Amino acid sequence: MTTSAATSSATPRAVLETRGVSRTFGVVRALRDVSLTLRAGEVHGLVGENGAGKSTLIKVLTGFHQPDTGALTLDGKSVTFDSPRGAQNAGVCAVYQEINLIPERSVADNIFLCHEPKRFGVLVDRKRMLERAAEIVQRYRLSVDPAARLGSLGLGAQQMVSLARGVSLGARVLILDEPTSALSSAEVDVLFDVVDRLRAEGIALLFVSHRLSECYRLCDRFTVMRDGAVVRTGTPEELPRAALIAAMLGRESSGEHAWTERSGSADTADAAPALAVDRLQWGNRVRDVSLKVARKEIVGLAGLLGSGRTETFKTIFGAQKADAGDVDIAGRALTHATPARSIARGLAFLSEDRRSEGIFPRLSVGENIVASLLPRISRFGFISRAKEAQVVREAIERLGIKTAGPNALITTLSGGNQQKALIARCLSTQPTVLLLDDPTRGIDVGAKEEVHRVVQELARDGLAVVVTSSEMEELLALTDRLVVLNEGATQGGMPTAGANPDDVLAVLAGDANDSRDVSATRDVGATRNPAGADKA
Amino acid sequence: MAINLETNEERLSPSTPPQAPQSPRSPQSTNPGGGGAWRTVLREHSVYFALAALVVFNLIVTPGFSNPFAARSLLFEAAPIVLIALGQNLAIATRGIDLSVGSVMALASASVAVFLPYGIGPALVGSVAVGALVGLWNGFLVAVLAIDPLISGLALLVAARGLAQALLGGSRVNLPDAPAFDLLGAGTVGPVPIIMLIALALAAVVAFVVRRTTFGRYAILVGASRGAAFLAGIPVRRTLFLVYAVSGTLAGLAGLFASSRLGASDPNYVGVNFELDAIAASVIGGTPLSGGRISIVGAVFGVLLLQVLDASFIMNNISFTYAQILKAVFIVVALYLQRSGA
Amino acid sequence: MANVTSSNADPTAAPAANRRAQLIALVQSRGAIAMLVVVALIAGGVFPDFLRPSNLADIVSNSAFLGLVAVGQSLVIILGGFDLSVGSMVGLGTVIAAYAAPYGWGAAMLAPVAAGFVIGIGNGLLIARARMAPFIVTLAALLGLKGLALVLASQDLLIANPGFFTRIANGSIFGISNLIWVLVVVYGLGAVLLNHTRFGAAIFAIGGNEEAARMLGVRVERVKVLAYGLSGALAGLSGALLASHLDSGLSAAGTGYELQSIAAAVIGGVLLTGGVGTMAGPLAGVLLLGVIDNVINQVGTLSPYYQNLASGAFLLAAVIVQTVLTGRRGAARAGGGKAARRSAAAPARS
Amino acid sequence: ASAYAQDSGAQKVQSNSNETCTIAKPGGKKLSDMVVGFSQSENEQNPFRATETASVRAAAKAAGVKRLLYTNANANQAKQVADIESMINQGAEALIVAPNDSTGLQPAFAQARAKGIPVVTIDRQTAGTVCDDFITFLGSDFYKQGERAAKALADATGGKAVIAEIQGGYGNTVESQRTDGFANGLKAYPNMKIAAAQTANWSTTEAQKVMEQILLAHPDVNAVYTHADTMTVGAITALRQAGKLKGVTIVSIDGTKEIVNGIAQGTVAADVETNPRFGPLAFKSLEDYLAGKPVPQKQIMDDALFDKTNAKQSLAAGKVY
Ligand SMILES: Nc1ncnc2c1ncn2[C@@H]1O[C@H](COP(=O)(O)OP(=O)(O)OP(=O)(O)O)[C@@H](O)[C@H]1O
Ligand SMILES: Nc1ncnc2c1ncn2[C@@H]1O[C@H](COP(=O)(O)OP(=O)(O)OP(=O)(O)O)[C@@H](O)[C@H]1O
Ligand SMILES: [Mg+2]
Ligand SMILES: [Mg+2]
Repeated sequence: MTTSAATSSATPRAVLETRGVSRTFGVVRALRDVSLTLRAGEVHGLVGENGAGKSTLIKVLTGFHQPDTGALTLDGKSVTFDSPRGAQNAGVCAVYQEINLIPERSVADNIFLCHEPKRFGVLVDRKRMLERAAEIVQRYRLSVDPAARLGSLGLGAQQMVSLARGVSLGARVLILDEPTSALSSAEVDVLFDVVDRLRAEGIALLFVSHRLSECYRLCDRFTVMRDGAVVRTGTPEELPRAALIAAMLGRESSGEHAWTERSGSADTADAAPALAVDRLQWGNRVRDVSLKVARKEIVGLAGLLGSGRTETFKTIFGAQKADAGDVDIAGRALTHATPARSIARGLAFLSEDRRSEGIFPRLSVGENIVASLLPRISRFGFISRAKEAQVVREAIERLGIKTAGPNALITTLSGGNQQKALIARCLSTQPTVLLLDDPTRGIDVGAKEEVHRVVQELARDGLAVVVTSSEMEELLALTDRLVVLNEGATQGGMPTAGANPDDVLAVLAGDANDSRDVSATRDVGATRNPAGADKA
Repeated sequence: MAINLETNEERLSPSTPPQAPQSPRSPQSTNPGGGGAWRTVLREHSVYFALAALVVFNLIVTPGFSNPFAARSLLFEAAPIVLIALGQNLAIATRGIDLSVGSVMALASASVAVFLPYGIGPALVGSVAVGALVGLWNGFLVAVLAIDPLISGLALLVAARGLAQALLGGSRVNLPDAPAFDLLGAGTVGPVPIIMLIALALAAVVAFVVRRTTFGRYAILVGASRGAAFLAGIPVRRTLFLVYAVSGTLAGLAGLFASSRLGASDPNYVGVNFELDAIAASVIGGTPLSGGRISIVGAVFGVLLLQVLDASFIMNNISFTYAQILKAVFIVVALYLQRSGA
Repeated sequence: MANVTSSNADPTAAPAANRRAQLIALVQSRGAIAMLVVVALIAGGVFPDFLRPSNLADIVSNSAFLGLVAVGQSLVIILGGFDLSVGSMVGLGTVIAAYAAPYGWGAAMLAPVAAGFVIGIGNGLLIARARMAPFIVTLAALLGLKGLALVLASQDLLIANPGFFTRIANGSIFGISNLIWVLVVVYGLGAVLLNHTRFGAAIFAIGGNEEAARMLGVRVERVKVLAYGLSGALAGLSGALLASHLDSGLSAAGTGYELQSIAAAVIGGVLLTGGVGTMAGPLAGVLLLGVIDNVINQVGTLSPYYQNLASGAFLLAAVIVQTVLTGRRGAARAGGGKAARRSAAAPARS
Repeated sequence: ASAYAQDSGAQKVQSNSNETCTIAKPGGKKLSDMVVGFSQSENEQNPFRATETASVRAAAKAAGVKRLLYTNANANQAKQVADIESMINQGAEALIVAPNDSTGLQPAFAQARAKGIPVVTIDRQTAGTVCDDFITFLGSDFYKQGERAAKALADATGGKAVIAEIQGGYGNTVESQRTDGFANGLKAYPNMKIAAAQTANWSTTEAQKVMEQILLAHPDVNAVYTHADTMTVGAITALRQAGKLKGVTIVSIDGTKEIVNGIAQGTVAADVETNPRFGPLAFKSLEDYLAGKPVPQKQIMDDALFDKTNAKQSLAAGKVY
């Protein structure tokens, strides 16, 4: 693993600094007196709980928000960025937490938006743009077609495009806000490779992640934020894992990897499994999926980026109409599935795309939580206020959602708390089968623990759970067994007890080698041997 | 898979960044300072203040405005617009729009004459039913065929008026003297027209439906995020279908009211440009065009505001040309004040 | 739109899905043109006079006024907005041209364009800076500009010294009406602007995702203001040409153009949700509307009420065909059905 | 010339201009082998327009033309130009045009002239060179109508009144001439004052609302002048609802059945006729022209004034429409 080899001796030059930055939104003090220094050739890790103010700080650095007080200096000179454009022109670029690209435009268009190569001074040189995009895409081993519509790519691929853009802009300061949250481990390796190279080129990097192992793998220095303020800074040596977590949470924690081991108490003896999927097909993305989940069992759906996990969930759930195959819930066939019918039959689904398929912006936390439950808390179409309030209150309590109250707008919550509200929505219908697509995406250590606790409790209470995660370790710790998905087809499974990530990758790699998909092979190759992949 | 749907669809409305909601419900959005608080109140209730100010202005300046008949006459004009504003509000809450309402009024008005030979009862019921039919068709286009409501409404706006005119050969047909038409057209309780009472009662029903029923909540959820609503198991299509059907039905009723008031079926002039008034009233009343929120009381007051505005121009004998400019300026300023300071 | 396959793409990757996606994209962008050809051929079969070159030329040249407006309207719709003020702006444009005509043809041409640009900028500022809804801002402008036109010209204004100005719209070069030349040039420039300039890329970006565009460094406000300015200027130009064509300033001219231009854009495959569109599509849409009017005239006996009914029905039919063919239907269910399949069918990774 | 079905409501010409137009070389073409085009300007929502079109259609049949083409510009000037061009493309050899506006038909006239197509303009005057652009104009004098309305109102009120004027749609010559003519007519009567003048866009519905609100602001109004019968209908409804129908004197323009009926019943004082039956005279003018006879450049109609002296007879004789 690459670490801060060249940087420990002399302190490198400071590039971008903030001094005493504060920012409030109404009564929320998102940032208080934050000072931060980004140095050339250094990866600076920014960690903190959900809602600690990381994304807000980044938006201040890139000119999206103006600080209420405090100042920015770039190369020792005081600067103000009045827009992301201004920051971009000064060489400060960001890959934002929520992917912010244009789905209807091509990959190349997205990479070169606002700095397109030109012809005759005014016209965009499309040919050169595509060529250069192809170059960049190849250099960073992104397996995407530069002419493809961005929206046709998976979230992970879009994240990589976002990164490619930052690089192509020739940024001197590159900010990555949870860039890995949508990536599979193979993709993460490619990303880290890129980051290492950029560091070597003397670029100042800011890295935000809730995956502490990644932070330790990559960062030269940490800043820990809590409640909008900087509480600690230091090198990885000065801040070992336990200290870091304590600083983040403001208390001791059981530790990031203290996943409770599963006891393996699945009701496999049951006559009918809680969920049985047989040879499910949908277009060319879900080609042949079969799986069985018993009550009290937690099954992980493992696969590389774009292997069809999301599509599998959506097809089971009836959000898209299956072309072939059967879904049985507790032995009874689920026909003509639609989300409403599936929910009525005891399914619940959490989308990975919180922003466009999860939250109802403009509505309150409470209204968000009860959205799926309305038929059950109403009589003759009239909603019972009392029941609604009770459900919301219990949900907020049970999941520990940090909100000013049930009537606060969902958009004022931090990402992690929004996610918890959505999990609460899934649970509100008292499902028997839970389909969770990357439920811990972008949520902090503490919240993750809580989500795990909740999921495991639910399983203990008799639910069947199918879950994906872009973090292999998490998946192994959380689940009883894995079902491996490759190119839209299930390829058997493996129990998780005692397994480690490399075992899973081996399974994936083996399968991938059989198929003709070169990219999958290459990705896995990259995981195991970055150096070798470089030559490929 | 489209990401960032929410910003993508901010288009109909002020493009507030999603992270900076300016909702009355958000405790964060109220300014902590005491000075800002009353300004926020003023902004959020601007339609009431504006109406009050305009009424006071008219009472002082405009001859004849204090005459109780002035209020009566205003309310007669406003009643049909209140009805179509109700439907419009529902459509807007789902992040849609219903441009067909004015023409549907005309079609309903023509239907009164068409059904008259079968009796007064059939004429009353028939006209509203025709409105409902157009609404159902619009709902079908929007919900099942997924045509953009702006376009389906536009096509119906043109076609429904054509049909109305074709039904009566383009001419206006006088209605016979019948107690039912007299009651609707001239009946009052105190100074308040019966049709206004009916419109207000329906407004109360719609407000209740929006607040307390699943259908109302569905409409708002569908408007707030179509994608999330679908995955949350909300019957998106049924909701959209119903919303436009309700809007059409209310427009049919509005057409009946207008005909009774005129004492005639008039396919040419009933409801002309009323859709625009209804939309403007909704927006002024606090229902943003970007959906996910609704304010029925605000819309009713928005309608009254625009009516009083029109009346103050006519009663002060301000030439139509200048009146139009002033009305435009008024709308822009009213909405600007609602936005700024946030 | 350029759909260049790069060297990176694997030609063997999911060819069937690819073809389907391309087909859909084709229908989206070229469907209106195909529809135009089909309708024209049918009309030609039924009404022998329809296909006369002089008739076709008249249809095109008479479509120029709406056509210019539709260019601006399309830009604004792709950007994610509307411009309801264009119809009134055309009327005001004719009036301004009539006032300016005594100062020469240059003034008569330029003054309406400049006025339209300034008014469009005003709309743009209210929409982009003050963040007001485009629908309401331009609706108010529709009322206000109509009032202004009436104040300036409560009667029809006959252009005092016709001369060269009135020959601009009524003359021809190489036997082709000047109006057709203008139409072709403006659409050509519009296509270049949209597809081959940064401004065009920014318009697509803002319409696709405004927030993202801002974060990616697009000067959202400036682009929006400019786009509305362009829309106003094109409406002004349309008004100037109309004044030249009709020899007069008519405050009522252009009434209804706002909705017709939106209809033309939508028939031409511009998505009302923004971010998607071409220039050729709206042009075909405008011509289609012109053809419909002409066909109704050819029928000759249709009463005007049925004309309304017919054009409403036609608009609907065109949009339904578009929707069904492109499989956009699933969009109502967002995240499910055909819409998702459409994205899945896009070129696979190689 | 009596080949056309005559009815008692047929137009009578009051004054012919002395100047005439004559065809350069009569080609001996007959109406019976010609395609004739009729360009109507506005929607037939108004009885005036409907009667006008019906009259042209009937006269075309009577003249035995090969085919009558018909277009309607829906009040859109640019569309009227396109309409006329499309009729020329369909082989129209003679045109009857009801101009939408007082200007703006130049390009259409130019095309007709280039093809040697004679054009008859009816009801509204429009700019153009007589004999080149069109051979004749048939119609009423709107300014004079306004003056006659003023006089009729003065006669009915004894020269003393507070008047509400309900105007037609703005931006239209008919409206402005009826406004100006009325104002000029009132000059002779110092005690007649216009208290309010508002547009109702030719609409019954709007007229009702406008009248209602004028009455509130000006309770002293005791006379009403409206530019068209369609709007008079709305004004009457408003007056009736306000209980003021008895005390208010109404003068209108057009001569529709409904309003002349009102005169007979005593609700309306007078109605200045605008006769829309242009068909027979228009075809006669074409016929004469083609035959090489001189056609007067202007043929102004002898509009009747309906009042209580002649209302019943006119109704019985079917003079009104
Ligand atoms: N536009 C806004 N309006 C109101 N509150 C806001 C806004 N933006 C952020 N906040 C609040 O500021 C705080 C900091 O949020 P921020 O998004 O910076 O957290 P974060 O550290 O990035 O969290 P996460 O790890 O969940 O992404 C949160 O309480 C959030 O609710
Ligand atoms: N190779 C690809 N070609 C086309 N679309 C793809 C491809 N990979 C991913 N996608 C799109 O990405 C979205 C999510 O992909 P999918 O469900 O296949 O992957 P996943 O295993 O859930 O990956 P992720 O970690 O991104 O969620 C889908 O909408 C899918 O259409
Ligand atoms: Mg964040
Ligand atoms: Mg996924």
